[in-house]
Amino acid sequence: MNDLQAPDIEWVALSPSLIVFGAAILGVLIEAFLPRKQRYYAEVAVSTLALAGAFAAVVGLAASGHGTDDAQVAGMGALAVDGPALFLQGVLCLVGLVSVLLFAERRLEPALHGASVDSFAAAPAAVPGGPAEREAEKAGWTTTEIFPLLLFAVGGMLLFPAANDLLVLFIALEVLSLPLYLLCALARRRRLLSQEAAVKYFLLGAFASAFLLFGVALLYGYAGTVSYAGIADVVSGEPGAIEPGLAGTMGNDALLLIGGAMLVMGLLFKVGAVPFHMWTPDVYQGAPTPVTGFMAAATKVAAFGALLRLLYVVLPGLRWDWEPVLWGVTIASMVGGAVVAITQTDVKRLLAYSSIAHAGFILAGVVAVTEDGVSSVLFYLGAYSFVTLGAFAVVTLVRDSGGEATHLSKWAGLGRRSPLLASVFALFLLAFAGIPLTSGFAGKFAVFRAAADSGAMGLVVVGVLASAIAAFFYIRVIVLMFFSEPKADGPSVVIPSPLTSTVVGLAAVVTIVLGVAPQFFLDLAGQAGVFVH
Amino acid sequence: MSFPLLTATALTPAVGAVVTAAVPAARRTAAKWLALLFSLATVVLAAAVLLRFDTGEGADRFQLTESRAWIADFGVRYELGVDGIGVAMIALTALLIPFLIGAGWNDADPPSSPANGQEGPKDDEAPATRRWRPTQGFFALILMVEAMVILSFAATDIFLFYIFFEAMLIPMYFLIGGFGDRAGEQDSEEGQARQRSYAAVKFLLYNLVGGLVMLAAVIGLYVATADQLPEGTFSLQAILDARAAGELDFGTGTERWLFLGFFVAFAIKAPLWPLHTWLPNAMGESTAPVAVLITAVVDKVGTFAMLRFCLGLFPEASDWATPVVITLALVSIIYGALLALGQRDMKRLIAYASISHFGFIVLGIFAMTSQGQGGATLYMINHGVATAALMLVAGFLIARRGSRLISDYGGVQKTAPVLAGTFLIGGLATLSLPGLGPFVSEFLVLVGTFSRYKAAGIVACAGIVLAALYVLILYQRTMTGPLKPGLEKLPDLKVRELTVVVPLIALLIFLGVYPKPLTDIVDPAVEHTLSDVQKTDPEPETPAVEAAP
Amino acid sequence: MSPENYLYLSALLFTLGAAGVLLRRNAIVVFMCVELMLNAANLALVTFSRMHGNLDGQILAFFVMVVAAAEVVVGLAIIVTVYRSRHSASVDDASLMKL
Amino acid sequence: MIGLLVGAPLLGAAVLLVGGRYLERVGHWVATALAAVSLVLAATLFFDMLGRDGEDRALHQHLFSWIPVADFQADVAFRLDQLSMTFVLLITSVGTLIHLYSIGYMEHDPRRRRFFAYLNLFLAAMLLLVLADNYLLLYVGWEGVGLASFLLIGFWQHKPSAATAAKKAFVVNRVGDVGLAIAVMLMFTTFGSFAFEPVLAGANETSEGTLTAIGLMLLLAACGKSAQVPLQSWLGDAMEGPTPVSALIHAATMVTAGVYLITRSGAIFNGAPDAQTVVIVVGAVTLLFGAIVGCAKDDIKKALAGSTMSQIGYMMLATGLGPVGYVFAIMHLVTHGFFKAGLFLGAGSVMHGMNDEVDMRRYGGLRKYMPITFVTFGLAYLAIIGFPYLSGYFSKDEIIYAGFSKGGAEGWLLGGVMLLGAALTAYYMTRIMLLTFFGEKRWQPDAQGHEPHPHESPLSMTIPMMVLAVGSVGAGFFFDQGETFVHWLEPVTGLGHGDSPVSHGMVALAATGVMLLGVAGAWWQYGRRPVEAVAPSGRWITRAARRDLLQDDFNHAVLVRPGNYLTRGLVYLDHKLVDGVVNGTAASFGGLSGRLRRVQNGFARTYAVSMFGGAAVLVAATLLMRAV
Repeated sequence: MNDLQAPDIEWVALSPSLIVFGAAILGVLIEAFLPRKQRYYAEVAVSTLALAGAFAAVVGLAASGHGTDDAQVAGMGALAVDGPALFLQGVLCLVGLVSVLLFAERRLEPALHGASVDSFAAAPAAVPGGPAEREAEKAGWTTTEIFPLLLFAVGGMLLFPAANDLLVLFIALEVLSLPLYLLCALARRRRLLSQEAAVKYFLLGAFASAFLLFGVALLYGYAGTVSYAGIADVVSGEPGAIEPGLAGTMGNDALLLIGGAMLVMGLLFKVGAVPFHMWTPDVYQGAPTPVTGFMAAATKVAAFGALLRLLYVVLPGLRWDWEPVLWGVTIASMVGGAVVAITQTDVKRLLAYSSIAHAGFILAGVVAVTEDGVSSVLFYLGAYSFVTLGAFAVVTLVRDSGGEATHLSKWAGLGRRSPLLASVFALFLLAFAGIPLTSGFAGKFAVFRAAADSGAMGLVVVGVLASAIAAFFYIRVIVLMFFSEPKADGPSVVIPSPLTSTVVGLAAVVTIVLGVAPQFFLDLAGQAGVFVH
Repeated sequence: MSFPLLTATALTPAVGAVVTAAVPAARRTAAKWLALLFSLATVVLAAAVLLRFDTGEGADRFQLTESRAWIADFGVRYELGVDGIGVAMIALTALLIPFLIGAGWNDADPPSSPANGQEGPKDDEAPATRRWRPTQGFFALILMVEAMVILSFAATDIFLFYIFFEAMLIPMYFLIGGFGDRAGEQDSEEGQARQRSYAAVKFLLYNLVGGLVMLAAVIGLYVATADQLPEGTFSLQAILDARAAGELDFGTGTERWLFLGFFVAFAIKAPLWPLHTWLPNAMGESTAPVAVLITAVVDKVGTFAMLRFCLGLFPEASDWATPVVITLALVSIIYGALLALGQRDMKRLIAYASISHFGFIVLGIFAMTSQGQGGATLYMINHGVATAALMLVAGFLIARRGSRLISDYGGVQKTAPVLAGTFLIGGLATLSLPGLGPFVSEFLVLVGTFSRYKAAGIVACAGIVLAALYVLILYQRTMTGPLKPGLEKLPDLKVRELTVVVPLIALLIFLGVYPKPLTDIVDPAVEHTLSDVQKTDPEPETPAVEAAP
Repeated sequence: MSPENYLYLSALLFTLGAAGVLLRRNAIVVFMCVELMLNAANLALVTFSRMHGNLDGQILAFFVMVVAAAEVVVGLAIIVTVYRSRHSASVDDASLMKL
Repeated sequence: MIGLLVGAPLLGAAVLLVGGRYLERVGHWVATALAAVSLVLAATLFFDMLGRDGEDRALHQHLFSWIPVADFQADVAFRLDQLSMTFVLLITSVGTLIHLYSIGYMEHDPRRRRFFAYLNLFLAAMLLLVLADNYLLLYVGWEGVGLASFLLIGFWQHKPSAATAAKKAFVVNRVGDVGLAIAVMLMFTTFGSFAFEPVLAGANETSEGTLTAIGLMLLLAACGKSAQVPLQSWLGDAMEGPTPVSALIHAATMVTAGVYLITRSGAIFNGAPDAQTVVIVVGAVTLLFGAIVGCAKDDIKKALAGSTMSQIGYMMLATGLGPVGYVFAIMHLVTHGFFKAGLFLGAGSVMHGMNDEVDMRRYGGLRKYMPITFVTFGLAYLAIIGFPYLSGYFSKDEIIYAGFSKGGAEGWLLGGVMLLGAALTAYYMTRIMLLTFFGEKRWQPDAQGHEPHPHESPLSMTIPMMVLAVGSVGAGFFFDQGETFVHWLEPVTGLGHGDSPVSHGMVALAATGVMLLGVAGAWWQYGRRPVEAVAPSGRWITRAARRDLLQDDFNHAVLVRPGNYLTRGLVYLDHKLVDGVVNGTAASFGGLSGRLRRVQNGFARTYAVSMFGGAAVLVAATLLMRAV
């Protein structure tokens, strides 16, 4: 009966996620104890500081070389603190930070009963249009819980790409998903859609994570351990050599393959790759736009991080097994997303499909199992997330009596009404389309080059054609905004508070800078290209 | 490092674009003058480039070179440099823009403004569109295009070239889609807007597809170089040297694929049959200056790039593709001319004529003789000026009558003799009459082609006759005969218009009578290109005894 | 009796759950089916843990239960709200967003 | 010096065109003065040339290097030898006279300034053509005169017929020009140069095939410019232009450029008998063609145009004969220049007096009203029909003689043809004479009811006519004296002596005989009895001849109509096929998108199915990968 020794945990190395989770809990406490009036400010302050702090921590870690030379595995092998992890965590912190600004925006909605309100339901639990809701609105309640939820989600996302064993992978997945499910249901306008989105997202998400979990189980069954390193050893090496005792029960390739496939499927779902993409359009459309922006940007980053680690650390030995499959998924996503997007009529759905296509492009970088591949994906994710945030931020600004005017036909002639905003949005669209001098192009080039370098020229060609198709619908929106006469009853662009303006401005700047002078960030991503084992 | 002249030349219009765009809505005229000012400044700088360029024996191939690190990770450097061809093209670009600005002086005024009495959003509903500043936008975009075109002429780094080759589509696209000449066959504003945006989208998609195909090839090129050289590079000079040193050899298959990737992009831009259909729409729907910008400046990047990149990078593949390319070029020549004959719309007619002329240019390039390629280069210049003259005058005419249909005109020379005269000269230049610039280049192209491919040369000659036909028919139907109703009050050219057209005509005559300065600049570059593709001019059958003068 | 059988059972349960998700309309039931799949996974984990003779699997199982609980909270919350506003828990009714 | 020759009229053209309104008053005088200047220059150069003896009379002037690209070296350089001197004199003298004439003729035309500008432009181009030292520069002049003739034919642009004629002339000429262009290219590829000296010197070292090719191409060019079959169709319509233009360009100078070209390229043709044969055939055919057309036309100018074609046919034929014929071709060219110009000016003067009536059947008995015109016209008439000891007599008989001297059957054939031509010439010229100046007056009030009042033209018009009349009378005699002309040209063209089966005298006799026959025939038909004012329908041959022997119908049926169909077809294809493919692709993607879209049917369970299926595929595929 030996006393169990306390696990030794590198608090510093884990500081980013710890800070965020701490702040999240603090946020919950605030909800519990502070009077309504002060919650908003308190929450905003806490989340901003937390995310900023987390970012600082990430930078600190990276500066102290954790990203490159002394990358390590922390928390008893549970979490990796290495280049990719830190890079993505940095991106995620920034995305979270920016999203906080979007969440906190309170000037878009017309003031209710003298109280300025945000784009989240006053009483999410209440029946839409019911007495309870009216009560809540009269009382000027607002759902400040969104901030802790956001923080929890970010926390989960910070863990996701760092997860170094299957347990943490699964936990992180759930921690990031559950808050998102809730956030989806909180729209102030069009609540039915919002709730529907939540239901769909939740059920399908749960379904997917069940698959992932079963995959975890099978892998565990295969390797007898849940740590990536352990599994990798078994995959690459001769099981008996590692643990003679378990030689009998280990190394059953069927388990490995099936388990691996299910695991990958769970991640592809989060990424939104064909054929696991179908939730994306509906959820993107139904969720409150700030949340959509956050999801679209952050979830992709986190999920791709996890996928990269899984494929590069655990399954490189199986490359020849999963590569063809991923090729299929990649092509399906690029082409499918682009083609279906052509006929979309709703901005948010359009962006959803475009995100599917982009998932495909990023996958093209993933399948190139090279260091270049990793860094190109990292860069792409960084670039893409900001363009996405910016785009959705713009969407929140174009409103008419019924709230956001997301139907494309209403965007006709926007370029005449407010050239500046339209130009910025056009910039984002061009970035999506991968026009040179925008971040989108740099990313696309990096990814495709990595793919070509690893001999996947075919993928590049398909990708190029797909982006040609994709270009078509981005252009369509631009045509609509600039070349068609503005409608008399068209939507108007509300002048937002500095919060949203900052977001849009920032996104635009990042888009340009990453397009014109990406070298610095490419270096960053380049240094961050190595996974710790 | 000396003063970065090329960068300055390209940057001036870019800055001009920003400044012009920033001018408040009310200050339309100020914006115009600013744009003109900047374009003139660019002309000065381009002239400086021309002067600084050394055509002497043993001068470097690429001069005024600049080289800065840019995106090391992609193996991309900010490398500029010009050979004779580049200099000539930059000069042409810089020179044309002020005329285009002058010609388009009022084209982009918002419909409500008195400049042109079209109906449109009135001032009472202005709040909705208060910040809409078409004029500023128009000139800013033109300058932006100029900047990018100049950069793509000066870029000696393939990736850098690609960037601007691709990026210039965007401002072009807005120019085409945003500003029509309000004279479409549809009488309704909406109908025209629809046609315009159709043309714009067509233009963009065509060129984007080409560009993306090229992107694949560019990536492929990088990979190929990365395989064989210490690290992958996009530097034209580096690749040329490497191949000269025998360190680099793509291998037949790869080289051909890469060549195709590049060539398709350029053939779409050029445009070469059967990838031409975007041009008539684009030129037909856009205002005359923009149409000129497309055909005289932007499209030249395509042919220029064939000359510099296709031949420079992939000599064997170029040689391999020559028969096909020449066939396509011939088809373009004849086909374009025949379709020009069949047009009812003035600007579309000129567009098809341009297609025919681009056929000549490509023909000259792939004839692989000094005359052919020198001629092709001259052709780019001359065609630029000639089309400018013809199209701009046509634009003035259209602006007066508000219709592009040839059938709406007739007997114009009675009311507007000067307009008719300039139009005729533009036309004669287009049919390359001796004494005007285009003749020199066209004949050189023909000789160059003929001396290697007799049959091709003879077929191309058919283009000469057809050119005479479509130009003269156009002139006869519009300018001569009894006066058509609605033209009685047609005013003759105004001073502004004259100041635009006359210098162009003077230039045409000068280029026709004394092209030597130009050929002196171009020749060395052509010789370099020929040595890239390891070709020499065919020897004459029986070299004549040089008779004493 | 060999532990493999438990694996077969868990596979069976998983499939049942999946089938349920695909076939049943009522959101609650669908959700229960998901839970069933999770538990199938648990069973597999425990079985493997037994086979391998280490505890990782069992620990994982515990975590899964916790997560499942959390999921229930969130899930029911959402489903109930939807039920309130639509007076129906059918998944198919929630199909306003399509195409 | 030589440069100035071209420069003076060019300057005039430029000044008049640019100067605009301010020159309306003096414009025509400026132009005429400048034409005169170049005449004076030409004269001085001429006498300077006479000062030197035969061989080193040729002058060269290198102005500047024009298009230097590698081996392709085109210079702007002039060459003034006896041949070009002859032309220069002809052009400048006739040109100046016609400038003078036009002052009166165009007096009332509002756009007179521009007319004179174009005339000057023409002079410049024509002089450039004959002075050029290489074929490319010649080509410039070649197309330059084409442009000038285009502008002048279409001078009365408001008349659609004029505009059409102008366009037709230019386009048909373009076809010929292509020939010249190809010839130049061939020269470049063969000799590596296209300057006269190297090419002509190198000719005898080159294969006959090449020479034949070059020769035929040059002939094509000549046919275009000189309105020879098959490219003759434009000349008749060209008469839409003001009459001085017809006189200068379409009678005296430009149309003879073809003859100049072939004579200049003698060395090439000498080496290519086949080409020569073709030249002869073309000449012979055109000779008859023009004559027949000339017999049937009632439009005085068109009749004369036909005659021009026919006369140039003579010259062509002569050049085809090689050294034997060159000299006489040129000689006939010069004499023809005088009398044909005279005839046209006369016709112009007649029209001037008759409210621009051109139908000879509306003339009649004009000798009483415009005596000077009658006399000058008459002299020119006698000259052209080859009345003994007038210029036509010498030049034409020499050609006929040369034809006979081809020897053998061919010789007889050619001689016969040319004699027949001579008879026809006499016939149609007499016809014109009779219809115009003899018989009763047949004119009626025109549509506006203006009764024409025939009157003699002003001095500015009659003086040139008189001068030309003198030329037409005296030139031949002067040239023939001691074979002045032959010796003058010999150094350039060379001279050959064929052995003719018939003697000079016999030829002269025969020629005179057939001439009288022709005159008699014409008198028989038009002199004895009054002529009806409206043409009788006539026999099929007449009708065909009136329609220029159906040449236009032919061109229309064979070239124009199919061309139109082709263009229309292509326009359709371009839209439907080439463009259709593109739009089709776009559309198909749209359709595909629409179909795929339906999968997204909003039912969560469908999504689940797709996920499940995806997972299944994923697993299956991975296993499969391992299996294979």
